[in-house]
Amino acid sequence: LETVPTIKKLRSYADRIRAAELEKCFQKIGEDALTKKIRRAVDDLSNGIVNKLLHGPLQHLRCDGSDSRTLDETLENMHALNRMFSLDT
Amino acid sequence: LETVPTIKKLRSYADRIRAAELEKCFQKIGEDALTKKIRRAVDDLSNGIVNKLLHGPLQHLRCDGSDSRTLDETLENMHALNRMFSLDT
Amino acid sequence: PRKQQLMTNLRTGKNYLRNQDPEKALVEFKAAFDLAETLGDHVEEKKAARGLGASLQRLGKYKEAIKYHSKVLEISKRMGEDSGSTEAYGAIADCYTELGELEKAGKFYDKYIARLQND
Amino acid sequence: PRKQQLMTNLRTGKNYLRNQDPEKALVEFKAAFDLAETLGDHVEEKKAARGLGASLQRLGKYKEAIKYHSKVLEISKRMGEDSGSTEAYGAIADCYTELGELEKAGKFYDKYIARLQND
Repeated sequence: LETVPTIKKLRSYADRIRAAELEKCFQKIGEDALTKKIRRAVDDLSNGIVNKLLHGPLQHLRCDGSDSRTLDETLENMHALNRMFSLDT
Repeated sequence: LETVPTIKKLRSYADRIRAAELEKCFQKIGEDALTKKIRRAVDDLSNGIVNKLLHGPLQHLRCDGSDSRTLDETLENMHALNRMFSLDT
Repeated sequence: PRKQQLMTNLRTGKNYLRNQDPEKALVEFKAAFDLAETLGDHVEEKKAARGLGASLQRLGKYKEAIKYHSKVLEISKRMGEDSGSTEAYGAIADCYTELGELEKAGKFYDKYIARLQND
Repeated sequence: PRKQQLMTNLRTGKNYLRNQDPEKALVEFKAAFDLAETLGDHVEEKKAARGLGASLQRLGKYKEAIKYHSKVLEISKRMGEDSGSTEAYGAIADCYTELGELEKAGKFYDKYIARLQND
């Protein structure tokens, strides 16, 4: 359960990057060329990349902690993610 | 230096995801609507998201190791990344 | 014309949300939601519910936000079409985290994580 | 017409690369590279060099791959336009890693990582 806030922070960290890059991309394409279909496909792309990249780390924050090795590892993963994505600041 | 192979593996892990999602996105947009400008903007988007997401973890694999705490942490980061992205398999 | 009004509300709501004005976004999404319910338009009702959830969340009204994010899941189930469900599970979990209900948050994160590799 | 031939070679090379056929890709990119050099077209020369580097890398010819990835950096420097440089640094580092030259690889990864937050 200690890892739950880290999940939230990592999600919003990634979503900020996604939203900023998406905005830039839409501006590059330009209002006129940006059809609904393209907007949808590009939005799916951005979600697809982020979701698939986050899958591993997030999964490793949610071990059931039934044996102590798993719990220790899960906490180590959490500490590493907090460090690497500066999630504590 | 032990962390160098992990950098390579994480890069190619992310690039496989990026390439697969990009391919799907281009197919959704369709040959006809896919102008050079759109292709370029979407390609930049996919690189932007991946690069910005990887920046933190990769940076934390490249500490100079001048003091031991840093080196220990760097190795912990490496182990966590190997676990979370299944990079050893 | 009501459908057109609905689409305008959705678009305006999204713009307000993007420009960090969740209060104004909320008004637009609420109008869109009511219209979509009246028209029985489940596709747009879902978008409005998602917008309402996101706006309420930005305003710190987590319990109400959960209500609308859950609505997204409910409509998806009813329509047998689950676009937006992954994000809804994640958003509900975020809200429970904010409310300090970590146990519930964990349960919803599990559902969210299990869906991340799908499309 | 030669410019058109060059563009065709590049496009075909990319397709071969995407379809996991680096040998055929190599031929196309080499033709494109020579044409671009003849024409003095540095923009396309860079694309061809990148394609050559990627193809050689897939074929396990890491030393030659480094040569062409370095060419990308060289052209960028000459043109004062650094698109593709981040990826070139990363690719060179990958090649050195494969060659077991981890020290050199680390140096190039540092340059690569330092550029990741740029656009």
